[in-house]
Amino acid sequence: MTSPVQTEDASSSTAPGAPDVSKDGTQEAKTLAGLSPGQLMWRRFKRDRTGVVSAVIVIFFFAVALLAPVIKMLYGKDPYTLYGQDSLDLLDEFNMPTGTFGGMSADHWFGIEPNLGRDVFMQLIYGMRTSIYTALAATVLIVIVGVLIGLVGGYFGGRIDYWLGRLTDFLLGFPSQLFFIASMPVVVAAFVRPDEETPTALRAGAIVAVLSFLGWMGLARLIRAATLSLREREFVEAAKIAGASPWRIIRKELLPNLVTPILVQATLQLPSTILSVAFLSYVGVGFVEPTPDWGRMFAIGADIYEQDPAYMIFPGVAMVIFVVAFNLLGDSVRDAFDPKSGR
Amino acid sequence: MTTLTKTEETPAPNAADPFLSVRDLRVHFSTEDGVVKAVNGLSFDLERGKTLGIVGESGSGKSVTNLSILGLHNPQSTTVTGEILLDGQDLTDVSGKQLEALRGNKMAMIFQDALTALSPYYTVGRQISEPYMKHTGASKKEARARAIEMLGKVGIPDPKNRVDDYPHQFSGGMRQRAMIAMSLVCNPELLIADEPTTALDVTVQAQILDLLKDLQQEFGSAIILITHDLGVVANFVDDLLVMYAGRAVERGSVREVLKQPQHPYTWGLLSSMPRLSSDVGEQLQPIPGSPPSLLNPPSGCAFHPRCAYAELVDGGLCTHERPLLPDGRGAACHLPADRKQQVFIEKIQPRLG
Amino acid sequence: MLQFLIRRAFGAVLTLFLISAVTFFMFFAIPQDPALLACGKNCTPDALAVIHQNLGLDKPVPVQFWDFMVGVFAGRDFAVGHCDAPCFGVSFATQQNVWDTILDRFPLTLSLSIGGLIVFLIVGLGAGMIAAAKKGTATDKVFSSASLVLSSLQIYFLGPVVLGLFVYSTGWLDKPKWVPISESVSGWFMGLLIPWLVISVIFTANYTRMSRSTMIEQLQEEHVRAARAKGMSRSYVFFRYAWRGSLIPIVTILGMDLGALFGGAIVTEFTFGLPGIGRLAVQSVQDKDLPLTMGVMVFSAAFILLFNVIVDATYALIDPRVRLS
Amino acid sequence: MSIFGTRKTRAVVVALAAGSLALTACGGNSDSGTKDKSKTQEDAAQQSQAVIFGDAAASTGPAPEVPGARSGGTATVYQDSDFSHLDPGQTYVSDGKLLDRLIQRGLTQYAEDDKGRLTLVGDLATDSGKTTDGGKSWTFTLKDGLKDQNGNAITSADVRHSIERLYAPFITDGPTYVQAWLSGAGTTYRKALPDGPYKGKHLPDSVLATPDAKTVVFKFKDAHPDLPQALAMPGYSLVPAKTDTKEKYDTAPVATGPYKIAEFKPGKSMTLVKNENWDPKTDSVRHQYVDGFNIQYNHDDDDQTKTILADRGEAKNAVMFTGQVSTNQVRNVVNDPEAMKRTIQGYAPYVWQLNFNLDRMKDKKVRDAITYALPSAQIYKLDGGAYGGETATGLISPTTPGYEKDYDPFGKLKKPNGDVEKAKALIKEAGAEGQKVVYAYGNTPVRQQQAVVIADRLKAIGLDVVKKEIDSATWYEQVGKVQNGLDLYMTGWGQDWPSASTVIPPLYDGTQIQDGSSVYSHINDPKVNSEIQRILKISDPAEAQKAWTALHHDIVERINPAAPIYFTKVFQIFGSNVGGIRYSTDSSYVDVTRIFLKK
Repeated sequence: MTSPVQTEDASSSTAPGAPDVSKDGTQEAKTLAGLSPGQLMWRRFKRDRTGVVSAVIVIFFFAVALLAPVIKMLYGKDPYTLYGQDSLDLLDEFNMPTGTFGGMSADHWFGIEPNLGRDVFMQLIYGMRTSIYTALAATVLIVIVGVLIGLVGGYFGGRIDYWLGRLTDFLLGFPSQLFFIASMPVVVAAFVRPDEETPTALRAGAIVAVLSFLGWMGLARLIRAATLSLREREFVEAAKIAGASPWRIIRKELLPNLVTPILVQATLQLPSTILSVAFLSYVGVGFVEPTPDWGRMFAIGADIYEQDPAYMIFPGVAMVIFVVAFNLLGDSVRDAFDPKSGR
Repeated sequence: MTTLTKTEETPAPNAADPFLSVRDLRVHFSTEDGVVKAVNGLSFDLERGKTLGIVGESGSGKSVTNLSILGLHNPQSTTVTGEILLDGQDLTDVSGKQLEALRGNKMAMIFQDALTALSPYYTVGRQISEPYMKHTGASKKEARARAIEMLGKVGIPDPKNRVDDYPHQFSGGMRQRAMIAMSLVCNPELLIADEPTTALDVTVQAQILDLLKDLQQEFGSAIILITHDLGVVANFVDDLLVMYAGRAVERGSVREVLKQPQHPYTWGLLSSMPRLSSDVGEQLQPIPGSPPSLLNPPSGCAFHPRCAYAELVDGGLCTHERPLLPDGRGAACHLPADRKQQVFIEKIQPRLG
Repeated sequence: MLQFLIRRAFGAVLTLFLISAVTFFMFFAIPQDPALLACGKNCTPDALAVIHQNLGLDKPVPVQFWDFMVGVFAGRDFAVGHCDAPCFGVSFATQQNVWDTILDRFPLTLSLSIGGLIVFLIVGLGAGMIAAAKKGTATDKVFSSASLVLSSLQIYFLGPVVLGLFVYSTGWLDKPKWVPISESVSGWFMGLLIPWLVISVIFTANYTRMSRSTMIEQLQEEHVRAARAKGMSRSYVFFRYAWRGSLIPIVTILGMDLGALFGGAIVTEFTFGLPGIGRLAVQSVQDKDLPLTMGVMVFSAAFILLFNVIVDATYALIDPRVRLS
Repeated sequence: MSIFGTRKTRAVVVALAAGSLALTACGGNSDSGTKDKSKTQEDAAQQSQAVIFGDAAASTGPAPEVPGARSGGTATVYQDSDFSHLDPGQTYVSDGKLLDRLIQRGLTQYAEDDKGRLTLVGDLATDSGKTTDGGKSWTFTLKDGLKDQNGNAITSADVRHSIERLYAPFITDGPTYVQAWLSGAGTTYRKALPDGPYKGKHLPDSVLATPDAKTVVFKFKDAHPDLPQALAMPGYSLVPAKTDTKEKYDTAPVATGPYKIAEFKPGKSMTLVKNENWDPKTDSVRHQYVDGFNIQYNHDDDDQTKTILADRGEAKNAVMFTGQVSTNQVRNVVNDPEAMKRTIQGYAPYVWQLNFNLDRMKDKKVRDAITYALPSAQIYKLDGGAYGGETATGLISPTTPGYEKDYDPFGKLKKPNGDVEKAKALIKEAGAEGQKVVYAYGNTPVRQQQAVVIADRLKAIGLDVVKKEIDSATWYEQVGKVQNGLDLYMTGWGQDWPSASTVIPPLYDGTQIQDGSSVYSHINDPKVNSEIQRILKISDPAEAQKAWTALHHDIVERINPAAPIYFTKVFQIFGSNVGGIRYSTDSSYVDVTRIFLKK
């Protein structure tokens, strides 16, 4: 879309093509003018190639997590059967996978897990499924709590804001990793009768509860700062004068304006929550056998890295790709929403 | 360093030449959405000791012009063409170092809001003495004394103590005065004031303008005043330039343009201003539509989509041929002189009062 | 300024007290009896009762907390001997004084944190500023993409890979181990070389990305343009005006990172088998060893709060608006 | 080395049963072609001979010279974690036993020949103890010239003090055999001397008498032929009365053996140096070849094996105490013939069994079905591979006298991976399809993986399995409760001294059932209980051994309270410069009393 440079002397002999220039010119202008901010952002995001590529990768990972049962059907193996134990040629006498690079073969694409001999490809797929679902739930909870407390603190100010601020500082003072490890057994025990087996869903619930309990403070602070500046703006004053109730103002006036920081923060929060879920399992308080888990693959892999590096390469590479794609997506989303910062 | 393309040899400077002359200035920004032609062929002159007012809606290219004079645009995304002669020296092809030596020394700029233009991390005194030390090689002590002197000159009470205060400790007006002191510390010959008083209330506004007037008398510097407030322009500037969509559409002495405007856009501007003399009930007449997109400015006369008199021009000339701005007094409009005069007398003059 | 710091310090101490109270009472929410650990194998009920009595677990919890607090400020007597303030009691498992055990493990965590800090600050911030100065050029693209990929690596993945490359397969370096600096500086240095390398790679990436974006933001500020308009040189403006502005967000994140690092880099210590505060902490929590858990929790929380106060003080140093408010 | 490394070894040290503990994680190869280099069955036969009671001659020093030995040099020892206790009274676990052999002495100790045959000889005592009334009363006389590290003479008062201090409340972890025999079973013995000897009170002469400075007489209500073997335990080593610092003794014990503690940095290192006051002529077993031991902590199995395999620098003089060749390194060691020369192997005394909670699992058919179904080979492979264990056939370990190699009631040797069809048939017979069973396991990676294999197999034979994870730090205390609400749980038990009397009574004597007791299966069979009391009174070891074997058959076949899974094995490697390394049947690790450095 380049408009001919109209120099001083060229004006008198405008080329016959002028009319269409103006025609698509105006048409172009109209489309630009008619777009709502959301569409404008979508147009700008669409043009950002890296953003689109990373979005595709992220969606691919979510799809894999969602369609895990379908993949299981097609692939024919499942993450629970102990293939290595049943047929004796898959594991050697030291319980390490036989064959090349961790036992990769036609029917076991990513090879065999040492010791128990489960299928690594299915372990990774279901491991991602567990980690992504748990992290998604935790992130949603973190965003809800963070936005709520940030908004209430920022909008009402005064004593409420002071005490919410003190609560945030207090929780920020906690060594979060240590707290996770200490609180997991407490939370799990609280829900379960002694002789009952802890259902995985409940353990996931415990993890989500623990992660979000110490996860919302960063977002709350961000939202509080944004609310403080928004509160002074005229249109909020106007709404107040028009007799709107505080909750209506928060919902109708403030929230729509906070969509940008919330969305940007959420896209950055998810990968870090996934890494926290992986950390919990790595430290041994997360998901237990036989639930497939991304973090635990690293814990086991690190131990036997010397004998069977393959077992760690697949989850590791998958994690790097996933986190890089997410970070890129987060950056592009931020650029699309508030271009001022520019890349 | 700005990527400048030189158009022709610089003429030898002679007494008759204006102190500052801008010839066919174009400033194009390449952005993701396309090339923004912020300034699209602008020419004007400014004599020493004179004040030129530039008025126009926001987005008409006023500030961009002056930033390009100082060469402050980001070279990667900006292309500046045309000629800027300052006291005979073409700023478009001087090296970065030379330009730096000129900025703050021979030419200086006053920004709109001193709160954002002054760094919050350093004292006012230090920010004033910095350029002075650089350009005149003065010692810290001398520069500090100079800063105190300047603060006093711009009317800040008890400058000896205030020199070590931070910008956020000044009131709006005082901050603006401090910034003016900062710009004038090396007695610049050209002073560009980019809407210096917009952020201030009316009473302080008048004081600042008088201050600029006095300083002009004292140092004989040329001032470019950028504003969208015609009231400020009326009794401060000598000549007036009306800009629209990156080009000048009307030029002339302030009395001529305000009293005898020739361009429909200037008419619109003047008639959308409340008059003391007109009675309260009278409706103000805003200019319909909104400023054109600089991504793809309208063809022909950029004002034609919003101009109520475009039909009076026969043959639809306005829509596909750009009217030229003659030198000296004049307006870039296809309306024939007689019809223009007639419309002016019937419709515009009564409202000007 | 001083009054500001005193208020902050007082807030931090209060928070520390609250944290230790919450940890203490949460500990008793754990379903099993902490005395079980020290009870050994044939732990008959009356043997258990004896241990309860030895460890003071038979008293009501608030009283125990009171004794604990008295111990922290004034020292306390135990069967194994007097432990002077700040006394966090005696570990259920090893009967050793908790404070001495923590202090004994702290030099490792300290060296790990300081070493990592120096590298990732200099390299991280430096790379970020270069990338910001050369925005849009090839260097910027290379720096940004490299820092993006590296920052998504995790220690428990990068660690074994680096170990595999440098230790197991090629044998250039031997396995990281802790040699106190008093014994041999070269041993100390070589022992921690790989953990430093891994930590700094990941942190450097984060700080490069952050300093680049904050610098770009600052370079677009109005007062930076005004400074250029005054004729100040590009580098003068870059360092004096833009860099100082970009420090504030960086200092905030640095405060949090250091708080966490000094409290024990749990994953790093486990990946490299280094006996620092991190492993001690996880061990104590899993063994339900109340005094050791309390000691470690308060110790790391103290660092987090200390760095919070330092961050606030640095704000005031950088930005006069904060100092004089 | 992930987090589980330390947890695993430490948990095993703390968690395993009353008997002396061994770490299990050593690997090995098995049926895949290469000859099984692991210890074969007939070596076990050596270990399970009845113990001979040595006479005065066998007890007088100096100990026979080790061929090729020379003195001098300092041995290096890599240990994973601190010794949990240094006070002998609190020492029960195996790494304590090795240290005890170096720095402490008791009334009796074991001498061992090259083939591993054990003879009980006098240590501080002139002989292995004299009894005139079939084991109801025992008399020990002290040798001459016995001094502790400070040079104070050792008298019968010190021996009395060492026994009486075990009644004090601060002693919680040590063995309780002698106290229970002297003053009442369970923990009732503490009432006899609530504050120990510290308040001047002593046990009455009718129980423990010291007629003169050299003799000590033990008097029991009923016969205890095993007293001399019990006194050889580290728990009953001598603690001189004058220098007993009660609770603080746990960090600074007084040495009486060939070495003493020069420096101890908790969690970091410990150095042992020669104890000049130890007289070789008074000791018929120990040697004092090396000048000292430099013990360094925080080296897990993986780290130890790699360092010793590399054999560089101080690792040339490296000795493993309770460290093992780590599972990941077994392949590197086994395939390196030069390294195999510097290794030792042997049976650890542990039997891993899956206990049935007889209060809840009343149907024997279901129990038998599970015993048939268990894939023993797969289970022990997860806990150290082929070198880590061997399929178990009965509940008696190969190291315990009375073990029979070919006694295999459930056909485990023929089907190491379990007999699913037979099990399914039995379950159908019992009409127990879909019966809910609660299987408990510790939250360490090895136990979690074993839980997956066991649960998988129990589902295969038609049972509805509920898996219950329990914190491994306090596993035995929670499983030890009578009302533990669980059906199946794995425990490991090892003998205290080579006699079935330390295996069958503690595990299967119904009269001892209470919270914290080791009768995990809650078996309470009157015939078994009375038989145990009868055999305990048989003084002749050989006759007693035959009786224990018969009782073992009866328990396994008639009641089947626990399904045997695997025996554990030990596989250690040493520096190339270390001489005199030999597997010790007594400690089931290297025999530390005969270590010397070649160069």
